[in-house]
Amino acid sequence: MTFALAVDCGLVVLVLGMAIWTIAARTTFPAVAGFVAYGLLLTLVWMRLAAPDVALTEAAIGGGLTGVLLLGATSRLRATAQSAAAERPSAPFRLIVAGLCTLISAAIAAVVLLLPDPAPTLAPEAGAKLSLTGVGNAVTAVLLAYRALDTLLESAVLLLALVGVWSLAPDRFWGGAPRSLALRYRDGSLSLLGQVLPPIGIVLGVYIVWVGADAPGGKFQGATIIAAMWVLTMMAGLQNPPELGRAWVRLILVAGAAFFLAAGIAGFWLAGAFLAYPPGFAKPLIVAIEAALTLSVAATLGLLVAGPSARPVRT
Amino acid sequence: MPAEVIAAMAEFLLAVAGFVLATVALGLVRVLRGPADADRMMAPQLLGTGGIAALLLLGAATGMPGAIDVALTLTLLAAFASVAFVKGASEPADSDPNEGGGG
Amino acid sequence: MSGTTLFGLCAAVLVGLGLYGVIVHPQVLRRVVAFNLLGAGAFLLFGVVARRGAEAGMGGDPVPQALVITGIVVAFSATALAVGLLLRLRAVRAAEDADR
Amino acid sequence: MSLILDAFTVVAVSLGAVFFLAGAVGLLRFPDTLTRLHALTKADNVGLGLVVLGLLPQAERPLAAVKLVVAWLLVQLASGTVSQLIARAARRAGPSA
Repeated sequence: MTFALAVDCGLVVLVLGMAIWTIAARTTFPAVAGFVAYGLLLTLVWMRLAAPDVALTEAAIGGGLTGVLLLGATSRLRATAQSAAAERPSAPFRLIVAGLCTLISAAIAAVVLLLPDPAPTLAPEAGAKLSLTGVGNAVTAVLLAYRALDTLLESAVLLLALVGVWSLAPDRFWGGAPRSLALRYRDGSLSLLGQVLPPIGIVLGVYIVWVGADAPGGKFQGATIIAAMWVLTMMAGLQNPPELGRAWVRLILVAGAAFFLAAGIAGFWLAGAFLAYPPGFAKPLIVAIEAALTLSVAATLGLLVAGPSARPVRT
Repeated sequence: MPAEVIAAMAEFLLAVAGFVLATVALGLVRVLRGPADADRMMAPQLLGTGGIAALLLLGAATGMPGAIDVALTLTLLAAFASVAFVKGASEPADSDPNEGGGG
Repeated sequence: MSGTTLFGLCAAVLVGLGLYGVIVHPQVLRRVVAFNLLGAGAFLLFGVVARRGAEAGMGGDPVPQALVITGIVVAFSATALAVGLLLRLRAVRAAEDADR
Repeated sequence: MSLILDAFTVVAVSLGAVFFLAGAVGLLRFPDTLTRLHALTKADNVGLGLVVLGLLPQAERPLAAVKLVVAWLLVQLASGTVSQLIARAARRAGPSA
């Protein structure tokens, strides 16, 4: 396995190099470029850690969506970037901070080296009950059966974050559309990409959600791909962000969490506990909840990128 | 197929994956240094091709499930990020009506 | 040394680097980027713990992996909120400067 | 038979790696943005194509082989259009870039 270790070493060097670049770059745009590369590289690291589900999430969110969000902010904050550069903290202060951060890294590294052997694991427990859920992918089973409450709360957190972003709009714009994401100038190749890529991307997103029950994949990963394709059409200028006050927008956003909650409450009667699935129906219920959540999560992620309302409601 | 042939093939694919990764590293260093923003826009594209080549090779070498699905996702999101790079770099600082001028 | 341990040490360095960026950078957006860097390092630690718990025919312990997936999504929504706040703060400041 | 297929894999994947190397060298050596973009797209796409071609015989199921080809086609589409975008952005930024 010497070649494998060499590949791992190379990956670690690359990831660390990108991280140092991201922290040390003088201006913001190269730093964010480094961060996107860092996210895409971490996908490979997650594959080496035998965690394809996480690799999918990292590829979709870590590199893609977060990068786009940060890039948008970068271009809008260019004017303030120069004036703030003067307030750099003094060299002694930076030195002290560097020393403390090194200590923290060293402490974590020591913990990594002293991790107990054999490692404690819940894998056998997760695997033992897998047949009861009807789902083949243990990570999906954890997310939607064993720890379904966490996932329900997570979809609520996403909505809360969106409400937080929306509440940053000035009062007179409430319920209006976010600022346009489109490129300022017409570009034929971008229009082409915006028309050809989303159909393929949506098929891939739905496929990732669908195979998530038995293979690496799942709703968050699939939903992120769908959200990215939606944002791509908006960046290509093929459509504008919707008005946030529209009833259908609100309905799509809450549909997933509401359906999840309803299925959970129905569990009181049908299976005797909150979020318990009746025997034999676990798989169809999980698939149905995933479908509803996918739509809501995709809409929420896309609108998080689009940001708060920036113009009054059209009447 | 005899076991040692399979093992040798896995080693070979791993070695090529490492090699491709090294070329990606070289390219990344060059691309991120600029000087123009347009150079930096190539970073996600570089990882979109080199990264998925390494990923596919790793997947074939170690028989990881889902490697191809991850590669497909990486391709789509790398293209998406590239578009955002072009948009982010080619726009002047803000001119939003409700945000009166630069800070 | 195994590759998993190597990634664990890498995660430790990433946490330190991210923390340094969060404290030292004068620009708020760069701090948000550094915070995401830190977060990715913390997630990687989970990944190492999960990989070490590989058993029962699985490549890793699925529980920490599921936690990390949740974490990545929540980190994204927090970043979106931070970026929104940052842009709003700048708009308010610009309006104040124009009034003066 | 499998030996011939394996030999095919080794040859194609190695050739692909050579193209990746050529791409990296081009990125390092070429003088301006547009020529660097040329190096990136040409070499990498042929490189990835050869790697995919070489991995086809190793695919366990037909669906995996189809997905491999789809991945390559997707890269072709994305990198073709994205390179156009980048090249135009570079030209808008000015001839010196």
